[in-house]
Amino acid sequence: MSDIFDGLAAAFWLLVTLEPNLVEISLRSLQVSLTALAVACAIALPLGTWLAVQRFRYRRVTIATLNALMGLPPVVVGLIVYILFSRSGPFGVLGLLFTPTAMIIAQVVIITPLIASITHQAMRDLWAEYHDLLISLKTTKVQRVRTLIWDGRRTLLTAALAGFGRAIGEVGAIMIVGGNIDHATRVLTTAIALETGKGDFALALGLGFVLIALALMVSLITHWLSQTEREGRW
Amino acid sequence: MSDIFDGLAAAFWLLVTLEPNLVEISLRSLQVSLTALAVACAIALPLGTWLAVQRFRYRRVTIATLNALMGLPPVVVGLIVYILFSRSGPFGVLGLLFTPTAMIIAQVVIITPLIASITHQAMRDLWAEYHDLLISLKTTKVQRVRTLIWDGRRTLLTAALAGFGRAIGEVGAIMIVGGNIDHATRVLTTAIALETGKGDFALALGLGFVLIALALMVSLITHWLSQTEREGRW
Amino acid sequence: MVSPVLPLKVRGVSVRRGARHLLGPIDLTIEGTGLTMVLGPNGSGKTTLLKVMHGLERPSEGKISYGLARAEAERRQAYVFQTPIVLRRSVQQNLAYPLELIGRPRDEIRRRAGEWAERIGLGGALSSPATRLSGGEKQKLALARALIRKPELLFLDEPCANLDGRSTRAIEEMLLEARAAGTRIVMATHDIAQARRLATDAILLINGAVHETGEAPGFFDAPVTSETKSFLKGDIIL
Amino acid sequence: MVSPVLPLKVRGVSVRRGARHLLGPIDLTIEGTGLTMVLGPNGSGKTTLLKVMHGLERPSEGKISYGLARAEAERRQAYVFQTPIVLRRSVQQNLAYPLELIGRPRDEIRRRAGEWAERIGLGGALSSPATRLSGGEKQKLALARALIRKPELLFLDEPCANLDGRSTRAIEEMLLEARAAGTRIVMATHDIAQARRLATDAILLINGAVHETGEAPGFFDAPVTSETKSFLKGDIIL
Amino acid sequence: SASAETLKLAVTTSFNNSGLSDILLPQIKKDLDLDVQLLIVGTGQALRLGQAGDVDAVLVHSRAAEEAFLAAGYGTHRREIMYNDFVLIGPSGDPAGIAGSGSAVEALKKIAAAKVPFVSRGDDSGTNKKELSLWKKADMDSAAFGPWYRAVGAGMGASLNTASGMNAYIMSDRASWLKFGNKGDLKLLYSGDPILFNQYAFIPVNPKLHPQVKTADVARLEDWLTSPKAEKLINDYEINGEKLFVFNAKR
Ligand SMILES: Nc1ncnc2c1ncn2[C@@H]1O[C@H](COP(=O)(O)OP(=O)(O)OP(=O)(O)O)[C@@H](O)[C@H]1O
Ligand SMILES: Nc1ncnc2c1ncn2[C@@H]1O[C@H](COP(=O)(O)OP(=O)(O)OP(=O)(O)O)[C@@H](O)[C@H]1O
Ligand SMILES: [Mg+2]
Ligand SMILES: [Mg+2]
Repeated sequence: MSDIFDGLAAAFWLLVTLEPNLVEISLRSLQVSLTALAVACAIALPLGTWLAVQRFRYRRVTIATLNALMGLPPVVVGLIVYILFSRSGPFGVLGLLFTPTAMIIAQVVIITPLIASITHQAMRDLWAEYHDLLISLKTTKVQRVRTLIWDGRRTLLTAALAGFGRAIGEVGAIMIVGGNIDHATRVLTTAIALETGKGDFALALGLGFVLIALALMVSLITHWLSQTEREGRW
Repeated sequence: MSDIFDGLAAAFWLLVTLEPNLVEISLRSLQVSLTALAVACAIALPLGTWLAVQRFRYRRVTIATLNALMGLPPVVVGLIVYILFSRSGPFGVLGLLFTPTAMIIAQVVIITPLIASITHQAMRDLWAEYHDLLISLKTTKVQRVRTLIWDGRRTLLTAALAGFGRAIGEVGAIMIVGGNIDHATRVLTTAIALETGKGDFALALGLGFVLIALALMVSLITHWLSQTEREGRW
Repeated sequence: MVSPVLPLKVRGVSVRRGARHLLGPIDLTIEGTGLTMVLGPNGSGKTTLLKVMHGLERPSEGKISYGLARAEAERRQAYVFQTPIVLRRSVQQNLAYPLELIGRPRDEIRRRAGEWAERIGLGGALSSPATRLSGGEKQKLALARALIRKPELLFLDEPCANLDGRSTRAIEEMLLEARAAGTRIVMATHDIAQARRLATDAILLINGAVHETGEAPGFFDAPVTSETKSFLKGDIIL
Repeated sequence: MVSPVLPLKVRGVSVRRGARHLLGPIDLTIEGTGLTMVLGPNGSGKTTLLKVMHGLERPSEGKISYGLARAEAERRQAYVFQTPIVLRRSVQQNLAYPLELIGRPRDEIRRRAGEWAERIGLGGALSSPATRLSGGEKQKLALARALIRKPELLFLDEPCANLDGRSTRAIEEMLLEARAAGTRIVMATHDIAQARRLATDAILLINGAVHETGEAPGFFDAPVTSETKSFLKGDIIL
Repeated sequence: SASAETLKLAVTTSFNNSGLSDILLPQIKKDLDLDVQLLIVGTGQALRLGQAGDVDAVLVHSRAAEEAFLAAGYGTHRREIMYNDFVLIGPSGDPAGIAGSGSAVEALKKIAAAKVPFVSRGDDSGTNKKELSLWKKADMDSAAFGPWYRAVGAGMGASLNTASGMNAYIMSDRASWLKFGNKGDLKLLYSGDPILFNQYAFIPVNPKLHPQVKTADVARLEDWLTSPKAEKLINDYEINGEKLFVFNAKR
């Protein structure tokens, strides 16, 4: 129990002294997760919206599959990315293994189905509302997707934050493809795993609280920014 | 690259021969994740819906916090649960550490904010639609929440499946609180992590594919069941 | 037989949203029996006034009070919205919902829902999803759902806007019947002929303010202001 | 000056949803200039017919054809829905939207959106969120948004249901103007007086089937069947 | 550090846990201008990384696996660097009474006889293989043990955490134990049998299979690791006053 208070104390001191190592790995965590989020959103928002808009033969199965992919085990994603980018793998020549880029790729794979699934769900109701109008106005597929994403942007916040949360807290995949190399690919979660392995719970918890504080900050800023312009119903 | 095909082959053989060990850990994975899902839904669906329905002073901050908690790092959750349930912890006497129950508790903590956040987002639009009517009919808070959950049940599918996906693919927390003990707390993800550590990538991938197949099965069954009764708009 | 919910008193009520002044200040009393018709051009604040009186919108200033404590008073009211709100359920379940909320027995609910469905011509559509009904059918459903709890004070926001002649007539009969059974009605409409047929007294709103009020025959046949005159002829200038 | 979109031919069209037969079989031709009024009791299939003609709903049987290839023909049409659909944007952006879709220049869009907002009396509400407008304001907005692309074939589903007398008159003027400029109109309404004022020809739907059609003065003044007679008087028996 | 050459070395958790790397790496950086990036993984995974050419060399402690690795041609040669030892940890009350046993095998036999909880890494790591070989020496089949024998399938740190949580016996390398922060009621109960010695070896990855491997830098690193300077640093490294490693590279 006292470990938890030690952890809070550790988090406090890490933050107060702005321990340079902490700053480095926190920034790397943010950089990796935010980049992965941006890439994943660029794929998942249009994809999820398109799935809400388009009827086709195997639509239900496709959606069920996308939903199932939210359960992609990070370790397996890590392994597959590792195998693909390993020296002896097909993309080995790129030399991306054990770099932040590889970590971003793994995270994109992990969070894209999550963001796309939530997006699909959020866009379904809006599409039901807009359906007749957009069909009547002879919009193209791309215009429909664009209109829905734009008008539903505040609803998509949750999708994006879910993706970010999953990315910033994830450890299984980035441990494998990033390698947790000090000063190169170490991020908050891999550092936490390392300290846990050493039995240094106070430090591990301290880093964990820093991570949670970071996630909270991102969430609050996002909510605050998206609230500045206040049209819509609520 | 060949590892991936070996992995597929391994998955195939594991499934064809119904390797008893595989059956055991798969069932345990399902049991732990589905129980965690049930408990988390029992908390998160009413909570998320209530947040959509209720206006109060710190509502926005509460929602932003809930959204941020989707980023709870599993390792940290695992650590905290470990500390609370360890012999010297406050709940040590229960002797729950290294049992499936502890794993369920950790997973509930991890997936509840995710399910609640998605629920809140999904229920916001429905509440906007029902708001005037339910207020006018003088419904109690509980009746509002119940009505929204019931009428929005198909929208909540995504929330539940996201929670399930997160639970079944999670490894960081259950490794710590479950201990990956053979024939006691080993589940698919911890087995995958183990085989990865051993360098047996084919077996690790094989288990991973089995896990994905399981998630797919659950998703398809859920979609199929929820489609049987087809009212609503779509 | 005046309902104890009355009198409904509106005292110095204004509604502002953001920088816009939508309504007021308004002083009004709804009492006795009868049907008060709220008239006015589009955007004049009819819906806002009805919602404020029903307790759905909070006034920025002023006070609403009833003959009973607020909670009890609100329980005895019902409201039919301008755009019908139907639950994503079957017609039967939509009708049953208000009764379920107050815990009526199952077979009573079934019986009354069935009766009302018949009355609005949806007896054959009991198990259809209500969201798929036609515009007019939805409006009739919403009205029946409001009447099923036998409200003592009923707010109607253009309940016949999408109805055909016969349905309109049927609804008007239902309203007269409800009135006879003791329901006090406050209603907004754009159909001046309907207003004449039903109103016992009328209020004309212009730009959020009460422009003229009066007892029914006088208001329609000998309005005081020239604006009221031209509004009733269908060509008010804002 | 007949639009090349015409003639719109409806041939043997039926609509079924699940076990329900909603419409048809229907044979119709919309051609020339003018305004065809679709009449009928609630649930008789007016909305369904309009949507099928516009290509929004697919007929279960039969065919719809235009004077032009379908894609081109659909581009020259517009539709105003019974329940107005407004985008979750400002009034200005709602009006601009159809023009943005076809890539008109920015300042033209701004100018035309401004003009139309003035015409429907929402010139002062350009930047208000459209979802907060009153019922009648939404309906006017939806109509302006449909007219802004100068459609050659226009479907209107009870466009004046929530409008006050003056707005109704203003809208009717706009429709006459559009007609004069070459827009062919097909419209559903429950307001028989309005139907008389506007229609060049009329269709009476009962239970999803065409009961009677005819040129305007004759249809209203000397209907053939007794059902049509009583419908026009407001008391059809289904 | 931007200008320095980098080199990737896969090491096992136990080596990293010892903290020795924090002493050696900065010195290597200074002497060779070489940034050694450590990948801390299980023995099996370390060898897989070498086999795939994703690291330039490996530093592990599992003789049989290392020889198989060499036999398959994945490495050029095996250079022994140093050893430390394994120790037996258990509850401070020592319910099985293993303290003061005559040998490691005898200690394990006592544990088995008492059927007290024992945590095994169960992950095929060097440590795990050593433990299994000891059971074999004691003529016992670890696969047939009852539920007191817990194969947890995890790294050293995680296994220690589990043992601490269950108050169980466990075999650990000395370094990981000394550095471990969550000891709880656990205590070092037995050590010293030479059979428990734990040899670390350095294996460069075969550049014939993986031309991108930085052979020259690997050779410089190997030279440094076997140099008198490294010898002194390794032999002098202590935690809480206890010596951890014995340098034994042949020059
Ligand atoms: N939340 C709001 N914020 C800003 N303006 C609002 C809001 N709600 C309503 N309005 C405006 O207030 C005015 C009155 O609206 P209200 O709905 O009461 O009109 P109404 O008389 O019912 O009109 P109609 O006959 O068209 O239904 C309208 O101009 C509307 O645009
Ligand atoms: N998808 C559907 N499934 C089943 N029934 C439907 C569906 N859509 C419409 N209906 C039914 O078809 C009938 C015709 O509907 P429609 O909306 O065309 O009527 P309408 O003539 O426009 O009526 P109103 O005057 O009330 O607007 C209605 O009874 C309606 O309940
Ligand atoms: Mg209104
Ligand atoms: Mg209709």
